[in-house]
Amino acid sequence: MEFKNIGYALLTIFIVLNYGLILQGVVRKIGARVGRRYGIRWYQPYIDIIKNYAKRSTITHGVMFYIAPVFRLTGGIGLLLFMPVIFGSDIFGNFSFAGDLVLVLYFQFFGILGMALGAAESGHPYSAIGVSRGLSQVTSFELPLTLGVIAIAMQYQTLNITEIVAAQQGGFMNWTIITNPFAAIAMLIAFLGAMGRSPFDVVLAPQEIPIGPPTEFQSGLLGVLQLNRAIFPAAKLILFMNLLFGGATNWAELILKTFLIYMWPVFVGTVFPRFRVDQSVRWFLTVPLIIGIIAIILI
Amino acid sequence: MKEDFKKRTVISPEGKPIEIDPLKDYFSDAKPKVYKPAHPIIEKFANWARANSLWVLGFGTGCGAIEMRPLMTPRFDAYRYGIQWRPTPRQASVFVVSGYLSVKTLKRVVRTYEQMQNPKFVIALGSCTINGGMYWDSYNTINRLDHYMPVDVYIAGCMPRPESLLAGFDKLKTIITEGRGEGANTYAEKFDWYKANQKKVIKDWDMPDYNW
Amino acid sequence: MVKNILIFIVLIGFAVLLANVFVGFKGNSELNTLANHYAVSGPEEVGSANLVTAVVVTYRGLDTLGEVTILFLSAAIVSFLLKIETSASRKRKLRTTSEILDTASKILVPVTLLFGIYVFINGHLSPGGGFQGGAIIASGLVLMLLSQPAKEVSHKLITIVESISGLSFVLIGVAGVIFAAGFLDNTLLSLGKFGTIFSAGLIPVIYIFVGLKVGAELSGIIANLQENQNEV
Amino acid sequence: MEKFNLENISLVIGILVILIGLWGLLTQKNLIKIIIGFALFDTGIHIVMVSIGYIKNGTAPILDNAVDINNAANAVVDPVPQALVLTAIVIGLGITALMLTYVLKMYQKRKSLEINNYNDLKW
Amino acid sequence: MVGPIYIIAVALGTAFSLGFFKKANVKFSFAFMLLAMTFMTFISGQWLYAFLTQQQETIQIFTAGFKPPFSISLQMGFYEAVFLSIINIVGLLSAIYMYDKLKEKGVQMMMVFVLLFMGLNVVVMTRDIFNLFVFLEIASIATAGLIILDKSANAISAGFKYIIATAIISGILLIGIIAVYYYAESLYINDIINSNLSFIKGGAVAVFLILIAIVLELKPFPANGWALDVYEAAHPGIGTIVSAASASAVIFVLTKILPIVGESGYYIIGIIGIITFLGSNLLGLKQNTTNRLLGYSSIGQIGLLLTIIGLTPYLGDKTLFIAFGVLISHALAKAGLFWLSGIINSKNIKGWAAIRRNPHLLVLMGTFIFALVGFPPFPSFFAKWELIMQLANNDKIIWLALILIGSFIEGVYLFRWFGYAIKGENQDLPEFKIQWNKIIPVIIFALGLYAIGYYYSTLTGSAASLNYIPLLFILFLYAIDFLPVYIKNTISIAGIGYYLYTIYPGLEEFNLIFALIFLAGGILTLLAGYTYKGKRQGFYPLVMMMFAGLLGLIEANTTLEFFFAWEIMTIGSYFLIIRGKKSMTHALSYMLFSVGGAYLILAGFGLAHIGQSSYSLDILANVQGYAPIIFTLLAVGFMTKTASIGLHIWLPGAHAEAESDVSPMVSAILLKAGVFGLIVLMLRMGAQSFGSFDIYYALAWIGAITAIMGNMMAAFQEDAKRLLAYSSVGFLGYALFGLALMSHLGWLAAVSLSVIHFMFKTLLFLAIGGVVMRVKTKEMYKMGGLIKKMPFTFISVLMGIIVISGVPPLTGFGGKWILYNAVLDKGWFLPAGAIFFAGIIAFLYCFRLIHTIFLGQLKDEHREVKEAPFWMLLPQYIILGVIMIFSAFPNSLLKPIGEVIMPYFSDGALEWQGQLAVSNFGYWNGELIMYIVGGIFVIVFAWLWFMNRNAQKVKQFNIGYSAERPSLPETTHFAYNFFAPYKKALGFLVSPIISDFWEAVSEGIHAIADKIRRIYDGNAQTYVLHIIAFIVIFYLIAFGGSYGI
Repeated sequence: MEFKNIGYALLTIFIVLNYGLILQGVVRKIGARVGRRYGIRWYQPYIDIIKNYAKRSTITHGVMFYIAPVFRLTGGIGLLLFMPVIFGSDIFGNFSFAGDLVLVLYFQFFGILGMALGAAESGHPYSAIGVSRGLSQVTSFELPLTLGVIAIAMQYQTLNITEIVAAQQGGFMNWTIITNPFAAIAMLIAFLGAMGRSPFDVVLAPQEIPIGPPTEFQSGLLGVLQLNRAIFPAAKLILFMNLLFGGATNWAELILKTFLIYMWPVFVGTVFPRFRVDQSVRWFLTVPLIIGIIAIILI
Repeated sequence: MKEDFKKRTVISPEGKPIEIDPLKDYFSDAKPKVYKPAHPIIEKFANWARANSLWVLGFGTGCGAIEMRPLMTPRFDAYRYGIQWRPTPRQASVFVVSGYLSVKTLKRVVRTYEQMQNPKFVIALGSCTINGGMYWDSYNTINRLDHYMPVDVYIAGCMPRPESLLAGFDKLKTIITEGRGEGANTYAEKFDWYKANQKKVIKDWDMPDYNW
Repeated sequence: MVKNILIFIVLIGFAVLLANVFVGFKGNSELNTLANHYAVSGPEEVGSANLVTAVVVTYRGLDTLGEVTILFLSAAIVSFLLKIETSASRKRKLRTTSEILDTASKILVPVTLLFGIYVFINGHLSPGGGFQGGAIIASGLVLMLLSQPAKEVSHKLITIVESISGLSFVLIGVAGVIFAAGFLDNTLLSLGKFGTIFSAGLIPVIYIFVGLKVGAELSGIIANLQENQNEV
Repeated sequence: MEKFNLENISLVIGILVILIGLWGLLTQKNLIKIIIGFALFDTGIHIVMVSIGYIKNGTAPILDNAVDINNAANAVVDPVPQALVLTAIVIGLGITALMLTYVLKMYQKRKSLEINNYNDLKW
Repeated sequence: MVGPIYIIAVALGTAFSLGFFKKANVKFSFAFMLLAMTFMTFISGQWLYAFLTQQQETIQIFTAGFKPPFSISLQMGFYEAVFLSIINIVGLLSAIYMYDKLKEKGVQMMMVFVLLFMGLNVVVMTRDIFNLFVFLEIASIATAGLIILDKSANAISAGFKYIIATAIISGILLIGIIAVYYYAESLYINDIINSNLSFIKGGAVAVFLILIAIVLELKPFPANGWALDVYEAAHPGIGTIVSAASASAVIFVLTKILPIVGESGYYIIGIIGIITFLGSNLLGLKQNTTNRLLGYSSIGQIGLLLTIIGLTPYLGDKTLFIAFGVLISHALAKAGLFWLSGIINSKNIKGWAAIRRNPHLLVLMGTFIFALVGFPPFPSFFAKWELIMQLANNDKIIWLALILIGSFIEGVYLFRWFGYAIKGENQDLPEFKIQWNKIIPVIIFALGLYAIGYYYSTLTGSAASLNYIPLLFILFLYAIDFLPVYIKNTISIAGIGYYLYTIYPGLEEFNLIFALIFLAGGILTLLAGYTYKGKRQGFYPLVMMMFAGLLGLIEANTTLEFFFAWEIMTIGSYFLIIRGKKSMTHALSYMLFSVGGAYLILAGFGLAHIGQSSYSLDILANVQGYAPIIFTLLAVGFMTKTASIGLHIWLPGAHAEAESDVSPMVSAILLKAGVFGLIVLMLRMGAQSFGSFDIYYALAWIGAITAIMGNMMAAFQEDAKRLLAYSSVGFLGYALFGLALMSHLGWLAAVSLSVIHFMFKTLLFLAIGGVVMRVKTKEMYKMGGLIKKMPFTFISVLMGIIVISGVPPLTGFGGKWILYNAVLDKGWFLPAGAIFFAGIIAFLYCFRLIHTIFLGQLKDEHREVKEAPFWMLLPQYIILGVIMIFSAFPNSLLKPIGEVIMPYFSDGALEWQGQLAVSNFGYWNGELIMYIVGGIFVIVFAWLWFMNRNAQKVKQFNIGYSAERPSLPETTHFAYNFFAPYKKALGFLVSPIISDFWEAVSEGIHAIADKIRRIYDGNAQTYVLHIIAFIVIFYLIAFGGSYGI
């Protein structure tokens, strides 16, 4: 590892952060347009973040409350940095030499755990309820995801993401989604859960448990969480792109592909109403699980 | 006072009695602070952001609340102005008090207001918040909201239409952009006065002076 | 009823078993080697005209010691169990005896006792022996108690007779180990002339003690049982 | 008929007495009758023992005038079972005495001779 | 030397003379009697000594100066001397024990007492069958007399039943004798043997009658109702005599008689024995009456002895060793227990809780119970071991199984009883006082058990190398138990440390790894012991016993050493577990699973020994046949300790109820013994399958399901320690899975996970133990917000759960990563999916643990709670330091482990480039990850801190609560039933099917036992009927109607 890698990493973070924020705005805009509204401005997320940082006062419930956003953002950034973002690029390969797919899968939990701890520290019962729901849901969609990952790793005989991407080069017929459709479907369904959009958004459930885990977060703390909300989904999109859709050799391809992938949860979310936790848990452990098992059997 | 907030004695695991004064032990009783605006250039930029990102906490106790919902619909679509709804006072910056306030509700309104972070803005919706409206002589409602907390924008009417609401938000934006939205600081500066007013009407005062 | 049928079936099975035990029994036409030895060498070795006595007292003397012990045990247990704890305030309702019984017993009891003594003294010559004699003595006591139910039997006397005779038996046995060929060896005393009263070595001595002991033990048992009779 | 020898008849009688004794012991409910059953059982065994030792045309194993001392081996019955039976009888006597004593004591405690009244200890 | 005949003379003389003292001083009479008993003991002891040291020849004693068969003869040989010694010592000590009773009841009973022992002595010595009958009668009648010692109504009716039954039995014996006399023409046993009666028509049946009568004297099931009544009603001292002395004598008689019967006799005895053993122990299950329970156990033990005698043809020259080991353990232990029951004076076993008032009595009781069940270091252990080995060697698998089942059932009720004694809750406990004359015999027998046990271990060739140093250390700790805790703790730590230091150079490979886990772990957890004040009576010997066992496992080279250590460990851990609160039932189920598991191991070792001359553990590597069965038996046996699914139900309660510093010992350290066992097993036996069915695949699934179920159960617990306990269940599932993979990476994962699990589970249990110590509750929902009160503990727990959940950058991730790679290597994907599912479920309980205890709302009563004591924190932070090192430099942990595994599995080994590990599939650089994550974390944190340095600290109710505010922390802390929706969705998976299953099994067996024991209806006639029927049935079995009329 050389120090220039740090610089490259900062560059990646910067690009992905902006991309994530814009993506957020654009997607919400699209959602509004579908609902025949004009919708927010595409740069609204920027304003929101600035506004939150511009808050003058902050309260804190304790050390963990304070550290939670740090955990969360570290988790998001780490996830991003442990993946090769652009295939074949030294600059945007980031720290993917530190670990493989397993690291990436497990590093997702870093942020989740930290956030959960902070939310709990706030002492707000609704935060805790949100965490309970969130963790329950995470456990259930991880199973098809894991099965899909195993299937893919076996398909390519490696856990190295770069190599997985490399194996998919040369046209869309080499993409995993074509070559290993069951694994891909299982993972894509799990992806719905991972993105936390409707119908699997009971974790946040605005108004019911105000907004779940981050209920007590405000001002700068919320700003950090918002940064993560930009980076983390983008990172996940990149991961799925790398695993299922042949990765990206340049930023344009990356933006196009991830945008299209993002449409999948958006569409589903627009169409389906919310599941209760027990429903979603049961659902994840039936249909996607069976698909995942089929994927495994078909290896 | 609610039974739960009275002083009580519990026995610690070691068997020692512990005096609990819930109001002191469970609630912070720090006074609110006045926050100086930052350097004008930064402040100006910040105010622009604040004005364009109005996160609303709707306090729908009165009939006026019904007029807020249409703002989210395609017809009025308040989102395009950067207005969004937030379910928790911690994250909201605009407090919309809609309609008459009974004494009992006032207590909640004050508490909620105090839980919002500086800077924060208040929109009072409907005639009742201005002068009591049709409840002006009621034994149990307050007549003027701005005796109890600084109000940035009043929207008159009974009921005010969603359009008026939008106009009110627009007005608020202007106020913020011009740097006049210092209600939170005003509240802190004139804290004693506001508290005295509040305590005058709220007879069973059973909370700390400032609800963090 | 079902139980009785079950018992019946089991007993049938047991009968079959017993039948099979003796299925090989064909009767004896002559003595087996062991008995033959007793019959042939018994008179010389032991000097007792009564072969059964020879076997009982000498050849199988340890059995006899055991037998005496069993009676002793029974007597001890009976007396332990039936010990009257509160003798002072005890009331007994006893049947009165008839004149005939009373008179007859006065004559018969001494005769019976004497007969008993005769039987055990002559145990090596004629049918009978210590046990038989002892039993006869005890039956004399029964007769006496029948006629005089309220009579107190001296337990102390019984115990002393019992103990002394028992102890003597053991000592004689030990003497055999020390002075002769083994425990209860008969030849400690000379065998004497075959068929006379002072013959057969120790047998008459032992049988006297056995007789006394058995008599005492049985008397003790009887007395104990009788004393518990008609207790209020 | 070979089977109807004296010894065979007494053997069978002995066995029958054993069985009858057992039957009584097993079916009677009165404690005294049970003891009588046992006594029968015991007696049956004694009969069997004596029958076993019988020699055809033998006489009592006492070498008195009736038996020639030199021909004793051919004239007398087996003395061993007789000695054994003597011992067995005494033992039986001791046991019977004990049984009676126990029953007496049991009766004194509970005033009942019914065996079913003494089932306190079980399982 | 004094001739044996003087035994008779002295006894009789004494008995007859006692009559003189009737009215005299009773004390004098007693002294007289005691003198006689002493003399009898002296004679037998002197002969025994002569046989042992001077090569004394067996002698014959002729009575009346004639040689047998014409007269009665006695024999005095080595075995006679042994049995006489046992009988007379029991007699002497019984006399001392019953001093006050005998004194109170007067001289008659003293006579009876002496005569009883005279009878038993002659029974042993005599060689004449009729004489045998006479003296058996003496013994019976004397026993009948002693039964009524109390003159209570129950005793008398029991005595009556006893007389009737024995009279019938002796009548049958008499019929047999007379018939034998007819057929064999002699009463001398040697003559009878020579006449081969088995081949004579009728003779065989006659002999059978004798045999069955002798067997009936031993009270075989079910013809033994009378004996049970006696045990129940009679004075405990009588119970001792009947069960220890009389039974020994009759057993000896049986061995005398058996040659007459010939081969078929063994067969019948064996069948009767095993039926008795099983039946009697089964019925023992339902007993609550102390003496009756002891009675069932006595009969059961005699049944076992009968079985052993019956198996003589297969056991060969080992029979004696085995039978005597069982007999002496039974005699001493049963005598001791009967005597104890006389001291405690509680009819019901629940009343034995009173014994706790005197811990030394408890030690004695424990000694006897463990000796009965066959734990080391008692002779029964070695006997049972030898028995199983020989049976297996002769292919008597069914017998082996039945014996183990019977032993297990016996263990159930004995340990239930013991549990009541240690932990039973009973309000009105009987008072008791200890008299010197009652306690001394008990102590002598307990010491005797240890001494004979030691002697026995020297007789067992393969056990000669057993390491007794740790056991001596335990003894030493027991001796200094009166010292305060800090001294004992220091000594213990020093002891372990020193021992580790001495054995360290000799350790290698897995032994080294596990020695470090066991011993270093021991030191760490013992550090927490400094927290305790006062004496902590009995704690240290037990801890050391467990560690001694663990150590023994590591040092074991032979199967016997291994099993010995395994059992020692079980004893120690059992006591540690039962020390906890409300731990009675848990400790019992722990013990039962342990005993059951141990028997499986025993059976496995036994089968492995078929055709082997060596006892080395390496014989597992080349077993002759039965390989898959051996493997399964051993694996399941070890899995009872790793608490795999189905065998786990003992664990949660046991671990949760244990003391704060015991929980980590039993959870973090003890469970590894199972892993170690599995490693030892798998290394040697390699791949195993039933036909085409791969056992390892099944193991992998068991591991996976264990992991899922353990973790899910953990997520639904309300009790913090229970949660951790279930978490252990789950984690050991991973380890099992890893081992089952049988590949380099699989083992690397399993072993490293074991190490890691040891660390974080110690950490967590100590941390939670500290919390529980402070807040005095284990219910998590009653805590909350403790982070402010116990920040250091919080940090430990936080690190602990990060390790558990396997989140990078801490070392838990390493294990997960290796497991992934291992699975991909192996290709077992479905169980792998399950394993990873389990890993994710771990998040649920991890979060719950930290949230409900440390975060959320602080409770009123915990406002003044202090941080955990220093000595609790110290080991935690030591571990934390090690965890951080392993996290940053994973190769410091993984590389050595990998090298250990290398010789066995070399394919797919990791390749190390500095801290970068490369596998066939992927790579992982722990150090770099640590830096990257740390770097990002620090930067973000610094920035945030800069932004919000002036944040207002608020208190716990300052939350946005829909314009309201909370009023009580209890109602605001969301903790109870935390994962309610998850339970709603998947709760059906954790419905207690397994505990229901075991409960149903147990209840079913108890119900059967209850039904069967109704045959003992308390009626003497029924008992006689049983006897007759028993004879008839076994007659039919033995002869099958071959001689039908």
